Amino acid sequence: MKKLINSPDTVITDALRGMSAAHPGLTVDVENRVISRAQRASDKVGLVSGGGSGHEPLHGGYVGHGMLDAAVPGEIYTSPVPDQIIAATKAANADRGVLHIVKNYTGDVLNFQMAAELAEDEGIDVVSVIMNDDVAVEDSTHTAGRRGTGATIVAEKVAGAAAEEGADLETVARIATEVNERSRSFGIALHAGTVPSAGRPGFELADDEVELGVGIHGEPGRERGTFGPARDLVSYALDAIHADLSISDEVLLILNGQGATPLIELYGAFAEASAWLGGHGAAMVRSLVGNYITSLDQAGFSITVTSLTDELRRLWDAPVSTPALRWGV
Amino acid sequence: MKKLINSPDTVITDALRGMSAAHPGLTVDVENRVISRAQRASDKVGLVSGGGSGHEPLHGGYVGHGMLDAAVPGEIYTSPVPDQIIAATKAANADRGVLHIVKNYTGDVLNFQMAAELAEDEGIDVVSVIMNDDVAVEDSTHTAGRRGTGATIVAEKVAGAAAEEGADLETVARIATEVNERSRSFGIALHAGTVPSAGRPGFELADDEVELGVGIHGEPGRERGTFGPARDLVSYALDAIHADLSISDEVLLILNGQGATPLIELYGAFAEASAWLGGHGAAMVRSLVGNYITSLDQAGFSITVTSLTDELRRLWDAPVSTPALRWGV
Amino acid sequence: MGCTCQYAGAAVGGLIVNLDATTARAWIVRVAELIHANEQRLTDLDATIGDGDHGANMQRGVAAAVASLEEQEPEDAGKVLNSTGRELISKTGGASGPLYGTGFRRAGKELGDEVDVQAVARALEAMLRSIEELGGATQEEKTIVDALAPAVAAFQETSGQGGDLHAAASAAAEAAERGAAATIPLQARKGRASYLGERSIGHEDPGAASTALIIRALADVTAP
Amino acid sequence: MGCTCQYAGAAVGGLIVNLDATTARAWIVRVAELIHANEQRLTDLDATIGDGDHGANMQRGVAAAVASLEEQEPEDAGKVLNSTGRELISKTGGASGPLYGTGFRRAGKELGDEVDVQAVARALEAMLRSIEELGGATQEEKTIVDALAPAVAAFQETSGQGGDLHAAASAAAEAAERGAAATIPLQARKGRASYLGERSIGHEDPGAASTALIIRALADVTAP
Ligand SMILES: Nc1ncnc2c1ncn2[C@@H]1O[C@H](COP(=O)(O)OP(=O)(O)O)[C@@H](O)[C@H]1O
Ligand SMILES: Nc1ncnc2c1ncn2[C@@H]1O[C@H](COP(=O)(O)OP(=O)(O)O)[C@@H](O)[C@H]1O
Ligand SMILES: [Mg+2]
Ligand SMILES: [Mg+2]
Ligand SMILES: [Mg+2]
Ligand SMILES: [Mg+2]
Repeated sequence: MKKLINSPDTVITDALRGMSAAHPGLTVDVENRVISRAQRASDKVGLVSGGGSGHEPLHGGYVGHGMLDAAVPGEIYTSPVPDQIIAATKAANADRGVLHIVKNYTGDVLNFQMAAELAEDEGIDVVSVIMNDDVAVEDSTHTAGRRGTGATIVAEKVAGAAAEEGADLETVARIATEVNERSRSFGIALHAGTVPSAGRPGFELADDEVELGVGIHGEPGRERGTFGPARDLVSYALDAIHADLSISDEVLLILNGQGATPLIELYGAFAEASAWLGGHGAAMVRSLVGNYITSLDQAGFSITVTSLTDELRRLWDAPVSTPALRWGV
Repeated sequence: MKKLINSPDTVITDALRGMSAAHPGLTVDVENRVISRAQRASDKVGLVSGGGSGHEPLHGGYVGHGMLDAAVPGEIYTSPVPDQIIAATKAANADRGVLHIVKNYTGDVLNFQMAAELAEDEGIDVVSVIMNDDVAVEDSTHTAGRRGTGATIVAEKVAGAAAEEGADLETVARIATEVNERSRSFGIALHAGTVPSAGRPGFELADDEVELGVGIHGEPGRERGTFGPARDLVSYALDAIHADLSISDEVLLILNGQGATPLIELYGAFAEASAWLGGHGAAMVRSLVGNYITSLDQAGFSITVTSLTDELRRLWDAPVSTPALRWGV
Repeated sequence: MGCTCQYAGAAVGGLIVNLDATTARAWIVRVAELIHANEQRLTDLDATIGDGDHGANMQRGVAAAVASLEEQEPEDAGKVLNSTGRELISKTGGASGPLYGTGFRRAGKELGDEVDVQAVARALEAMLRSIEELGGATQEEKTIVDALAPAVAAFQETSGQGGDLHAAASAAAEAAERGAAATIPLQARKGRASYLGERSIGHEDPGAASTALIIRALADVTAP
Repeated sequence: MGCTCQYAGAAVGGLIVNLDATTARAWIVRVAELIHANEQRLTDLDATIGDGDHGANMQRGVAAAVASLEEQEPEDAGKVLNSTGRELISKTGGASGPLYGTGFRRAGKELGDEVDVQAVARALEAMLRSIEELGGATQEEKTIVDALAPAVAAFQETSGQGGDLHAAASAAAEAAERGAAATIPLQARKGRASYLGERSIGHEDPGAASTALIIRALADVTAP
């Protein structure tokens, strides 16, 4: 394994030192692993998110005006611990309550739940919204439920904008919940990523295989499929999303890279996705193309579709200034 | 080879269709391969750049207010042809002259030169600035000269800002030249990228090898080196830059990914680069971390250092609104 | 009472009859040893049906728990378990951290400053109940519960029939190990492994395996 | 004159003595055939010391040149070469496009509506000079020039000694092929291959190889 790291043990710390050096707009507590705004916001609902590392720019790259107040990175692919989450919650707290945006993985859910209870004990109002947009996994009592993936970015952006406008905790939580309900995602991997401490790819795919419905930690999806042209892979993903979310009217499309897929390929896949949407009567009025929620150096892509309302669209357009998303300011 | 493409023949066209669909602020002539601003600028010097594809977001991602007026993508790793460049020059022309920002590769230089001559014949003033910031290659009569790499982004940004302010062609060209003189770059590859039509990696590196001084087309650099911690690789790159550019005072640092290196690793390398600069008495006052000039799915990084003047720093900070760089608007 | 209790577990003719602070500490230290020795195995099990971090998670958590015990020297077994739980929650991460952490905290709370085998039985039951409550898992869903539930039952049965701490713990450890092995044919319905659906069948659950180590550690440190 | 010239190259007893429009077109068509047949070889040569696109570049360029000739039917050889040059510039890309394109344009300009072997000698010399001027390369820098310069010299020498078009072209083709082979031991000092420094030694230059094909094509279509 050749990786641009000092050692598997220092990957997170080194990256946090880098974020600290690169972004004067952020305060990075390297030791306690909390990334927060250098300019603490006042008189607004605080937004906190976090999860395992390896998905950069998620979540630290989304801390800043119009989006998160603080983020907590866990170990690679491992949920953060309550101590971090409590510290972030305190950093985000401006006495209007704090929203936890949590991706639906047992570890994340439980650790955020512990932290929320402890924060409540300290007098901070906390509401949690659990994101579960990944249609690859059946949402049934037989599983831990659908996983949280790309819609998290949309929830962080849109709920962040609402908070910035002065909405109260209930409203901000309602909006994040609405994003979750109106969004679906699906990912396909071409090559597995390598967790530094493991030192080898998380799974093996033959030369003609892809993992259909892969999770953001390289978890298996629905099935191994046959590799094919971008057009077919994109259609497969959108069909899966469409089966669960009526796509019509105005949508936001995120064509996301998993980390090692070059932008030129993502644009090509985006062209197919946008054509698919056009063919299904949807108007793609907003979009992102690039690496927004990654899986280390995994090759592949994921698609997130959010069916917009006027309110969601307005909040998506609101100014945002973070390392990874910036417009209007 | 598994790539997220329809076929090796359609990679560029598909990506251009995607860019067109993703960015309403751009006009993309897919057939003639010219990316220009949807809102044509008036009464300013026009800026055109281009080169082989495979380096995305360079150059198409830098078209927009405050940066380029038009960009021309060639085939993968192959310079664009004069017809494209002339069309882009016309699209960029607002009767104040047009600057060509050209990376120093024989093919790019010659094709831009042909186009400039033909554009001049049609009454458009063209000045070309040749970027050659890559210290990996000796600048001697024994080679085609130093290659143009990461400093191109800085030149496009800074000269673009000057043009937006109303500077004349001579001034805009002078500023781009100054960026070139004050910038140096060096790249190190961990794994080669794969040109789709070739179907296999451009070169082979053993498990303990890196290519020191690799070019943006996977060209060999100074030597094969031994793989080591990020700290050592970053020092090697900065030492090479430092040997050719006195680094002191205020600098802009770009820690660039070659396409397949995850952001978490780039941040870790950034931490080392920023520490190195601090240790050499330089103040890193501006920076970028991420994929800005890539080599398809090559793993590795490059570092660009620009020694800033007050003017360059002011122009770097000026508003920019392009798919890949955006601030202040 | 505090004082007597604290040393009540000292070996009587080499026999440890109570879970005093010293024995509780020894238990946690032994857990750390067993986790350390089995870190790779837990990681491999998790790599097969999860995300391959269970060994590292547990190692991080128990190392922190031991370090904290060295600093604090809690005065009774309840406080030892409580401290351990807090550290596991703080440092483990993943699903297992809150589950085991909450389990140890609730066990510690239940135990308080009591030390006899009946109190330990109630403490282990509290551990089980809190983990079930927090994780929402029932038996046969291929989780920690599949090792812990039979362990608690065996402990209760043995102690109810007059078995001493070591006898009960040994029966519990064997039951936990059988329970962990019995997860192999199960399909996971909770945690990451559930994403695999039927592909989770045929592999031992890493959390059940670590539970077996935790209970085995109690049997080890109570051995005469 | 235009009319006589246009058909002056028609075979006299099977012999092609002049470079009329038909023969010039045949030349370019033959270049396209040879490039097509050698595309992989050119690509492989370029992959070894360049960026592996020379085959694709040339293929794209000459295909466009042939397509354009089919559409336009230029009336004399000069215009055929000029049109070819323009298409090569427009469509080839890379270093080779402007170099060959400019070379053919200047050759066409030099040729005008002349057709005899002396005029062709001057046209080939103009091609060489313009490529040298644009690329700034001299001989032994491992480029197109290393095949083209000896080819032009051989053509001039043979035609100066009274050789006809085919004899001169054949001598030129052999010289070009020798010149291309002679690039093997050279270190590149121009173009991408120069980045390799000493590592460029031991491999044939792709541009010199394609030059040899271009001149060989002329010999082929003038063969009796
Ligand atoms: N809901 C649950 N209830 C009980 N145990 C669970 C539950 N979810 C997961 N587990 C246990 O956690 C183990 C995985 O722990 P670990 O790998 O540390 O966390 P993560 O799954 O977050 O990576 C599983 O093997 C399983 O035994
Ligand atoms: N300055 C130059 N003068 C003459 N020929 C050159 C020069 N630079 C490059 N070449 C020729 O061009 C060939 C490479 O062409 P090609 O692969 O099509 O373009 P690129 O190098 O831009 O990829 C080289 O093999 C060499 O013969
Ligand atoms: Mg985990
Ligand atoms: Mg090329
Ligand atoms: Mg795990
Ligand atoms: Mg080439």
